[in-house]
Amino acid sequence: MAKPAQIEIKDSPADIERYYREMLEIRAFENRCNMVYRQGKAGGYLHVYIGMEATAVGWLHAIRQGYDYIITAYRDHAQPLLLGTDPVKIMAEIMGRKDGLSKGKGGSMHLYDISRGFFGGWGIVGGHTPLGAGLAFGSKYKGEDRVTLCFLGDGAANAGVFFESLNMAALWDLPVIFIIENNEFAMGTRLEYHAADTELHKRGFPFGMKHERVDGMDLFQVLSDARRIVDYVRTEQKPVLIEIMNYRFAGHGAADNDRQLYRTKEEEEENFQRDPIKRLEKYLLDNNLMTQEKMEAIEAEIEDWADNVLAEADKSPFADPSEVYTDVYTDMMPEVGH
Amino acid sequence: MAKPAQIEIKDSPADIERYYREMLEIRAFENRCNMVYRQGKAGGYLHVYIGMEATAVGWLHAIRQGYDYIITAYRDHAQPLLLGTDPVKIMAEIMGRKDGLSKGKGGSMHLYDISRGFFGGWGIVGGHTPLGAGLAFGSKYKGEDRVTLCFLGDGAANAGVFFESLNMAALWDLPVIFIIENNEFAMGTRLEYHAADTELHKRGFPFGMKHERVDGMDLFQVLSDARRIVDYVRTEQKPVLIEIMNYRFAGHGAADNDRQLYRTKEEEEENFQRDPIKRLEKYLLDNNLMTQEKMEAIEAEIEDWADNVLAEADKSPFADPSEVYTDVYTDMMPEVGH
Amino acid sequence: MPIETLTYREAIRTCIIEEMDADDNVFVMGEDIGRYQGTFRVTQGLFDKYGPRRIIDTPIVEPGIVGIATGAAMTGLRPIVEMMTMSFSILALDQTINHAAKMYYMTGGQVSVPLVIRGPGGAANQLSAQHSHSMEGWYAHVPGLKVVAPAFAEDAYGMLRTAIADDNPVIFTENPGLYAMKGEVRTGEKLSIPFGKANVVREGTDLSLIAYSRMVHVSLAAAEKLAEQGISAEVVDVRSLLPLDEETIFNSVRKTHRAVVVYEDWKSGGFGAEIASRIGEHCFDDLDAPVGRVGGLNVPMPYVRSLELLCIPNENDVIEAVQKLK
Amino acid sequence: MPIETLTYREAIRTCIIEEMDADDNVFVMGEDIGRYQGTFRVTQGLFDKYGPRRIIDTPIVEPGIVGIATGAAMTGLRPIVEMMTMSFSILALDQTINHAAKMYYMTGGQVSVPLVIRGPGGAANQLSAQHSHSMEGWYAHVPGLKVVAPAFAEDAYGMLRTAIADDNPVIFTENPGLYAMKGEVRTGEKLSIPFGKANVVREGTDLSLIAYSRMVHVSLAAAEKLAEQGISAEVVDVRSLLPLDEETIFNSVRKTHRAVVVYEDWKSGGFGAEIASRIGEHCFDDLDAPVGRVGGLNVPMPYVRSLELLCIPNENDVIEAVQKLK
Ligand SMILES: Cc1ncc(C[n+]2csc(CCOP(=O)(O)OP(=O)(O)O)c2C)c(N)n1
Ligand SMILES: Cc1ncc(C[n+]2csc(CCOP(=O)(O)OP(=O)(O)O)c2C)c(N)n1
Ligand SMILES: [Mg+2]
Ligand SMILES: [Mg+2]
Repeated sequence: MAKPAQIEIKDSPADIERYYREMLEIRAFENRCNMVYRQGKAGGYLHVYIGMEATAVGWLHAIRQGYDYIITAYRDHAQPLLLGTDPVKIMAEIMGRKDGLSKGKGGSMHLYDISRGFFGGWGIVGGHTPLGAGLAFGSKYKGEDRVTLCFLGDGAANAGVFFESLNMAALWDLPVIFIIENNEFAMGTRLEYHAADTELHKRGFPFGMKHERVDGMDLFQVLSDARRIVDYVRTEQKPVLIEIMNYRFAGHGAADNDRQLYRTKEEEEENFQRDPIKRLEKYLLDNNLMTQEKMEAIEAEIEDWADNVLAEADKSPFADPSEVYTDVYTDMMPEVGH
Repeated sequence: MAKPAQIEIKDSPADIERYYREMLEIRAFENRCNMVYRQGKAGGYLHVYIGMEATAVGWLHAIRQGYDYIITAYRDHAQPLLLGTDPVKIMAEIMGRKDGLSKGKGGSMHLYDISRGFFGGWGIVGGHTPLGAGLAFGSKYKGEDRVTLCFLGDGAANAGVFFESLNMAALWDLPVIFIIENNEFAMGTRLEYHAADTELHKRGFPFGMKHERVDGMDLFQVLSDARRIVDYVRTEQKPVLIEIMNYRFAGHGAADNDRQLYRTKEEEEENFQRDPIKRLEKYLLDNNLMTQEKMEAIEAEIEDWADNVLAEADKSPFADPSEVYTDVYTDMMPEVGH
Repeated sequence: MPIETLTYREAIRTCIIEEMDADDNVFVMGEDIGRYQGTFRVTQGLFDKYGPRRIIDTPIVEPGIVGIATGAAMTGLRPIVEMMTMSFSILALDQTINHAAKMYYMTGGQVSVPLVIRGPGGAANQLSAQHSHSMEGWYAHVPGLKVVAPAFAEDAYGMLRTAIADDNPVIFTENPGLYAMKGEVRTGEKLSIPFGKANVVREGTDLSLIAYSRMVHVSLAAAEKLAEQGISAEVVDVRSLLPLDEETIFNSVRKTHRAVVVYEDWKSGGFGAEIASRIGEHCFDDLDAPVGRVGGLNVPMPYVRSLELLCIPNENDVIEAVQKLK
Repeated sequence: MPIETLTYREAIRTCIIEEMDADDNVFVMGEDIGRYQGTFRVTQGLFDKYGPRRIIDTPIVEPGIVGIATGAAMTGLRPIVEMMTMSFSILALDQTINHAAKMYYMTGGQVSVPLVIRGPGGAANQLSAQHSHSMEGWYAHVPGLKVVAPAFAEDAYGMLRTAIADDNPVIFTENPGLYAMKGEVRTGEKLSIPFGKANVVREGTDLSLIAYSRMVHVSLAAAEKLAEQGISAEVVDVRSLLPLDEETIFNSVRKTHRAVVVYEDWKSGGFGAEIASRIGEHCFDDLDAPVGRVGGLNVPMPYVRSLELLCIPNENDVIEAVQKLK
């Protein structure tokens, strides 16, 4: 992995401020999610992106937003936030409300904003990876030059259907980037207990696919890698497999309160030092791009924003009971009744 | 792939004659299978091993027969023949008879001789590969030093569950050898239309698994590679992935009469030159190990043997109708009746 | 409308060609469907006609195929996936059900999946236990899917068009025993036969045989023989399992007061149980006898023909069930 | 026999421990069952007790897990596979059905598969469409499998022992809503409860509620409320779907003349249809009303609790169905 120092940063101070704000927004939003979960205002399984913010921010600034396609698993709040989806609709979905993206039918794991090219939001580990290849198949078939980003976890990188997808993507030169977010854990199972070789990017090798392990904690590094790779895929119309190294700061999901079952506090503390937000803040300070005061002001502003998003979402009513039967089919009702 | 000339041959003339006879037996047996299929005495799907004989003969002489485990797909006549299973029972199964290995319930694709460590005989492409890992898991769990050979096709090497099996085998150091029989075709689909990279052995790489492409047409080369690999796996208790190069001389199955849809006669003729039996015959002659007359006598003898096997099998009656309900469970009947 | 005599397989092929000609978004993918012309030759000639962009030979990866087709459908394409046999579609159930079928609901109606999965279901001829599955009953259990099983060439032709036009995932079950059957097909004007309409294919007064796919022909043969015994059997071709045309079925039973449901799938837990149980519930007062069922024997399909034939319902099994009705 | 009060989850765990202590061939594999102690904590403490040889944390590969366990079972081991939720077992259907379930038949009785697949089926609490599947109806359709769904701690304890001792593959369905339920369990003497025996868990005279797994408790609650209305409902706990104890069910219906089958799975095509249709066939003359069914709504499970609760049958749904019986 290249050292951040070697990266030439071309982004304007305004852009960098934007990225910084976005990372803070994700974190603030996710903290609200954990909170509403604890309050019983969200249920089921809910997985936050804390600690992994640079990954989504970097990659989503490397693509043509709204044109390119994105798909991921259930750890899916950050992507629509970055794409400009109304955060109130995201939060409302997580809280199961009528104004949620899916009218409360999907929940935290199943967010979608098709209008912005965000295709979810999937709960079967690895199951969405052929869909990612299929999105790329679709755009290529139509002669478009879209790129598809397909995020998946390190645990998902063992799923059979993922390898089937890699083979087809390479066989048919599909413009898709599979991005393994290696946060070192699949739920409570550490990387080395689930993967025979922990360098997951190698999984591209048997298919003649370009594959790299990259850093996911330094925003500028992510941006630089992502732009290079997206450019390659758009131009060459070939798939790439990326393994991006980060760390899951939180438990697996909001219900996972037993992190010490599978990792020590010391290990966590060590990894918390890699925090991509702290790292960016240090950069901003070191390079006199932002003062401590400005940062604090922005942070406060974003905390307000997040509170506001939550308050707005909380105003939305629950779905109407009649909604239970809609959206099963586009054109008919299912069999009704118990 | 090493050149045959480099191989030091330690097998005695008697052993070599045995291998030669076995290869002829497989071919003669398979020719009878194609014949009974054409005569309507066998049905369904039936896949012969013609052209691939050196692969099974070489590998099955590298293991401890009766102790080590073997599993394969539906191209499964050769393995039990080599293990000493009564050939009449094999042919009877293929003809759906009462005296068949599975009483006629399995047929050509589903041969088993558990008493000799032969675990089938499976029809779902790739589906038996985790069973192969599981056999190795079983022997290792019990502290035995058995080796499991798990044969699969080039087409099967794309199946998701195969990659899942590779990962688990490597993760848990299971003593299994996955042997991809690369005969260049998956039914009517040529290797390069189904595999993004046609060097299939590379699929072991992402799991840190020893992997090699080896020749499958020169018997001595096969024996030498197989012994080396089996020894490694038994000693090191680690899995290996082998890709063995051969060619499917016949159609995919006995019903495939349209080989020209996917390959030319010229290509076939060229590959028929690689015939492992012809190659061994040349070796025997060149090294004065056998005369032309002796070879012809053996061949005639084996043709008789095969005719006899077929005639004996043909004497066996079809399964009794009452058998339809037996063997569904070890200890009860299923719901009876239409 | 011109009427052509086509085999069932030709009827399907004709519809595919017409739809591919009409809409570039329609394409076919599957194993050995292109260069090899399809295991059951349904796609014969299509590769030469359309080339590898639209007739796509895939690796043998059913989960991946259905998944990639589903992803393509999310972008507005209209894939037709051929399953070499429906037996193999068991590998793709997660993709089909958890992804394709549930997507419209989980997205709150944001994106639907205009996907057709078609291929032969049920037993052919000695293909043994792993290749003789009837899958349609499982699919018909799943909200979000539509499931059809035409028994005649024209229905195959007209219902496949409906399937391709449908914005929801459709399971289109054929049967190896139907492909060579000929029938008159009104081609030329893009006949499209709606889902959810059963068909009374033989009128009768004494009892109703309710069947789909190849079992319609078995039921018709049974009805023929029953007629010789002076028993007048009506045969209802269900055609579409989901949506199910209850009214046509119930009307028939209300007329005849007796019903036998005929299906090839394993009897216990097959979709015939659903049909029988709906008849039992809604026609309770009309029934003069318990609703009979004829299904496949509850055993893995044996290889040898003599045992296999025991497992697959035939007209004598149907007649026996009819005779058991009080 | 000592009687202990155990939760359903403890009952399962106790049986696993006793069987692992008795037979080294018994082991457990699954996702996060070891170091993480199991998502539903059924396997809590086992990793510390037995270590990684016998309590095996796996990658998230359901097809591979069932396949490797099946292979291990072919060598004589007796694996218990935990499915984190039965929903995920849909990925492993090919392995479970085409390999484990059909093996004994295809080998002509040469090798059987003493495999237990256990885990929670059905909905928990807002897990949405992909995580709330009831799979037992599909499994109960498959010859070669045995399928059980105990509703009480003691049944779980005694039937799991039977499952582990069984030489055939057994699907052992639990339910997230049952784990914390307590019950008296006769431990200590290796109680083993045979399959294929339903249980009348409440006697009644006016109608029979036929249910399994958590729906037994819903039916009991409904029976309680019905009693207040002067209606005496008998509740039959099916316990074992395959084999199915028809006699206990039919005897109850012959006594009460009315039946409602209650199950959580999607109503249409669920195993309740099979039960209802068998009652309809065999108790035709005894029935005073059509056999009712109460099943889950035919929709992918929605996330929001208010809609989710609409989908899962509750006692009022049962009461409504009872009141609809003439
Ligand atoms: C097929 C399947 N099996 C099991 C689960 C349960 N599960 C949900 S997330 C998860 C861990 C996945 O880890 P990883 O892929 O690394 O993603 P991360 O949560 O770290 O983002 C598991 C086991 C599931 N959702 N789907
Ligand atoms: C899951 C599945 N899909 C499709 C098939 C149909 N089929 C049987 S063999 C075969 C080709 C397999 O080729 P390969 O693995 O190379 O083995 P070979 O026949 O060459 O030995 C196909 C597609 C099947 N049996 N199982
Ligand atoms: Mg992870
Ligand atoms: Mg091959």
